[in-house]
Amino acid sequence: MSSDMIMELVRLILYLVGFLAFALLNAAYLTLVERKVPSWFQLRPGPIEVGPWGLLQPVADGIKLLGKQILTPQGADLIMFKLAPVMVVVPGVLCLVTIPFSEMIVPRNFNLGLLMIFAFGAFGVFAILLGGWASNNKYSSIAAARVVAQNIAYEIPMLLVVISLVFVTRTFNLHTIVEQQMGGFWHWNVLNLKASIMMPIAFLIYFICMLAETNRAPFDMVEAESELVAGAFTEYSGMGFGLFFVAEYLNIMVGCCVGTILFLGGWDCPFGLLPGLHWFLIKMYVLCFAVIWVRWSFPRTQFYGLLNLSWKILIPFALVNLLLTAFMLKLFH
Amino acid sequence: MKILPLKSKFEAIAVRGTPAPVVGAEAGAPVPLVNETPHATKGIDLDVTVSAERVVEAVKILDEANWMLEAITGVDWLAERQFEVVYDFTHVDSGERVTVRVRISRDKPELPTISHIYGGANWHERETHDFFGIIFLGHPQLIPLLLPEDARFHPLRKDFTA
Amino acid sequence: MSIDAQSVLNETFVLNLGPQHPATHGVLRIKLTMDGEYIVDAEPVIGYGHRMHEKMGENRSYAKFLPNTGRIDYVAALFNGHGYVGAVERLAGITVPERAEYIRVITSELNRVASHLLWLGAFLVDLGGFTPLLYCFDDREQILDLLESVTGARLTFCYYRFGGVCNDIDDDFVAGTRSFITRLRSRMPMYDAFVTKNIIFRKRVEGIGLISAETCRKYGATGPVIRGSGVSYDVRKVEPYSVYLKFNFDIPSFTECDCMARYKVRIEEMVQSMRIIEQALDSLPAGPIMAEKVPRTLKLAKGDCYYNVESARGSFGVRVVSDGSENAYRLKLRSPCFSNMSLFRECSAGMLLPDALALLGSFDLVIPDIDR
Amino acid sequence: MEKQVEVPPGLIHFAMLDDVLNMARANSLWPMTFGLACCAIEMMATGASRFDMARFGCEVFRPSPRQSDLMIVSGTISRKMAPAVVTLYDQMPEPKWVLAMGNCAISGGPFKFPGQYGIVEGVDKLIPVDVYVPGCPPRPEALIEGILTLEEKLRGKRCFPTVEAR
Repeated sequence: MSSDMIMELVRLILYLVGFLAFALLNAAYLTLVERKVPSWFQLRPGPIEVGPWGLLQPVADGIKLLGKQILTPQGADLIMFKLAPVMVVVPGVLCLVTIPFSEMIVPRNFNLGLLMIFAFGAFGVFAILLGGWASNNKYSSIAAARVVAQNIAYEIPMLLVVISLVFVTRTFNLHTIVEQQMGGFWHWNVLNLKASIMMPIAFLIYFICMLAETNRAPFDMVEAESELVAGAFTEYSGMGFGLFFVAEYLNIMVGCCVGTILFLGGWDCPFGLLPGLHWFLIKMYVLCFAVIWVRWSFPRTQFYGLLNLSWKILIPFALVNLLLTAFMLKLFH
Repeated sequence: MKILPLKSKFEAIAVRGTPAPVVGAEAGAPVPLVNETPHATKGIDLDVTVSAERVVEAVKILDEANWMLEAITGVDWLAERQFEVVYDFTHVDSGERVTVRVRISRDKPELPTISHIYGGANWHERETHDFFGIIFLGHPQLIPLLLPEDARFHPLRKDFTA
Repeated sequence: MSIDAQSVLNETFVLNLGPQHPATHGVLRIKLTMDGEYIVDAEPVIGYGHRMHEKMGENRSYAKFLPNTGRIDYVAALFNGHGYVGAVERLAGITVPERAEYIRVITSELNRVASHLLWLGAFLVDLGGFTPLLYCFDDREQILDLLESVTGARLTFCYYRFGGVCNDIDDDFVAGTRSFITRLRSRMPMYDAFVTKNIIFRKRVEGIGLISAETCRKYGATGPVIRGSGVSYDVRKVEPYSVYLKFNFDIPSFTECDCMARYKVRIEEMVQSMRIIEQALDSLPAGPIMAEKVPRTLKLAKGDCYYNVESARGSFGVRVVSDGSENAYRLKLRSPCFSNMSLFRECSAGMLLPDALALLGSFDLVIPDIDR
Repeated sequence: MEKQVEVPPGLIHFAMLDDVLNMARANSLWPMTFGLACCAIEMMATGASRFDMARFGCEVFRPSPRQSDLMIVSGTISRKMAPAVVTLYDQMPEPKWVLAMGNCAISGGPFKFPGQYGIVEGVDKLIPVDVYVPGCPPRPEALIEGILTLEEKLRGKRCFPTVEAR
């Protein structure tokens, strides 16, 4: 075995451990943020008693969920029922593999990174569909059907926006995409008006679609608490539910990472100074905060309103954006 | 005044048929069947007593004059071996109230339903059936409403013991 | 074997909503027959909160039933007390001193505001927005503080007595009420911006859950439901009780007949209630708070009477039938929620499930008030 | 009278693990969204801004019994509702706890009278109860105290000061 291969193996293991830990810790602490941030909006302290500032709250939740009995409802499809929570977490973790957190910290830098993220991102829906269907519960089945319709509807404008962006960047490599945007916020794709004057709108469409794709309020059809009890997760107990919970926050993280990379210049500093990991994290967490902010400010959309938004507003705008980008590229470059 | 035009119509149907005697009345004394009562002390403007077979007719008069159904309830007059069924109507414009009373025998507690005239009577009649066991003939779904599905008792009867 | 396409398309299934379901505000159960997400038939099954109030009214003396009134419609408990006390007073011929009537009006209207605030929060939770609930509770707590200082309870008030009220209000209460009104007035624009102007909220409620005035009449629906259908029926105006005749206030009604209309009615009612409270505080007369010579154990004359009040949910009526003994012979509680709920089956047919839940939320249901 | 069965002490002890598990459980009691009557409103008030159950990590009201640890029986249990309450309890995964909130859930409260036909006189006739919180309805402070008492039961010691200690 050559030393190169050993180095590669060590690197792999380090990244594997490091990123799994990072991803899961992030997901766990996003749940705390999800409880702390609204408590500030809502004139209350939020979790403060469990550890300093409630910092041990996710730990307590996690250990508790691990210690819960796992119930399988009568008539459930056993294999699918147990498989679904695993299936929903794995794509989330896998997506993180290609994400460049800074110039140096990239677990796997390869050419089709963006494609891979969307390929795996679409995978999570199957898990929810399977979980909802396998639960043998009417609420779960309804929620699962809704989620599929919703994800199909929002995948399209999202991909249209991303394709228009790929026109500009001419690559699927996330590392390269960020490098093209270096040198201050006026180089970022969100303000890349030279490529398409609709870029800010494209970013907005991306953000809305991301909310819908990750099943976040106001598009949280998957859990629709006041309508469908707990939606597709109604029958899941203990860590089965915990994994769905973790996956939700993992997906948010992936979505925010991709948004940061595609539109907000990745690890680039807005003023062209000291680029690095910290800028990436700041941008990502600001986006995460926005996601949580939206959730606690809006009621849930009606299911048909949600589809109308996608098919009648977002997709036409995304198409116009695509055509405009193509047209302008042809014209100016 | 929305009750004035009603009064003569009620009088026309109240004298037909034979309403059961009213509690508190002296035996043999004539009981006015259509009574104007002071709102301030009774809360009721017109107190009508009709017989069981005339109740649908009486309710139709009110329906045509756009009165609103407020409640239907029963009273168990154990001493007289009678049930009294009380229909309360009010008018949204004037706030007046008409009460239609029907007396039926406790041994054969049956009277026709009005749920086909007033949709809201459906639940009120079911509730009255729950509490008193009064059977509303022609009711589409006379099953327990407030009591458990398998309840076979009628708690507001005065001879009820748990 | 051929598949009958029509029968596949018309396949319905039964969805059991409740008795424990987040949208039903308690223990309501609705048996839904669904065609996909469309409701074919919605049969409410009630009685899960039946607490035998009418039986208890017959079993115990008039005064001993008073605490029960706080537990019929516990969100707007004072109205039940007002209705019951009013009915007994009417039958017994007790005249209530003016100050007591004013205090009754002030406290009831405060309770109405508290009830509508709770509804506003709960309605938004039905629609999936959680934060307004906490703002509403924040305001509601201020009212509860005020009411607690005079009634001694936070929720299930038992404050009215035959012939008056049990505690006099003091200057602190008056000052506190005034400052609360100022506070709520200043917060109304926030609710407006946060809820009324919220585009998702508007999409969820506008044109949803249409109820015609005729349906309201047939089913006896009152309160904000009938006022949202364009009929300005309010017991305080058409059948004035207590001292409501002395105050200047409007009855809001909207002709859109949808959930938005009922929402606007309640918001406007809060404003009107604040107007009434201010007028009552301004003209609060001095004097006793209890009628003289009300016996400890009431024995009413034979006969019956009806008394109704405008509760936060509609017309709450009490029929007392007396046979001359210490207990009521029959006590009928006409609850507004019962009648409002009974039209759900007719109105929800053909609706989508989330819309039907918006309609359900717009009724402002309190389940033990339906079941009594 | 039921026979007292003596439980033999376990052969292997996982004391540390048990402690950690119980500590986690005590600090993450997720109640079920399950309101029965008046007390449910006070339960909502406990979760709202002024009292804020979230401080102790127990504000995550789960609508599905499968994901909840704590059943707050908040109100009168009518005989019609009783089977549903038992079903809900059975649907909750172990370990689970029950908090009887209010007099109705404790004993039938004000609705208990000779000849009553409609209510179950106390939820402990149906399911085992861990903590009783009296009151009609109990104030939010009382409910929080009930939850802290449950935490005390779980951990074997009290972590928050009591009123007397102050």
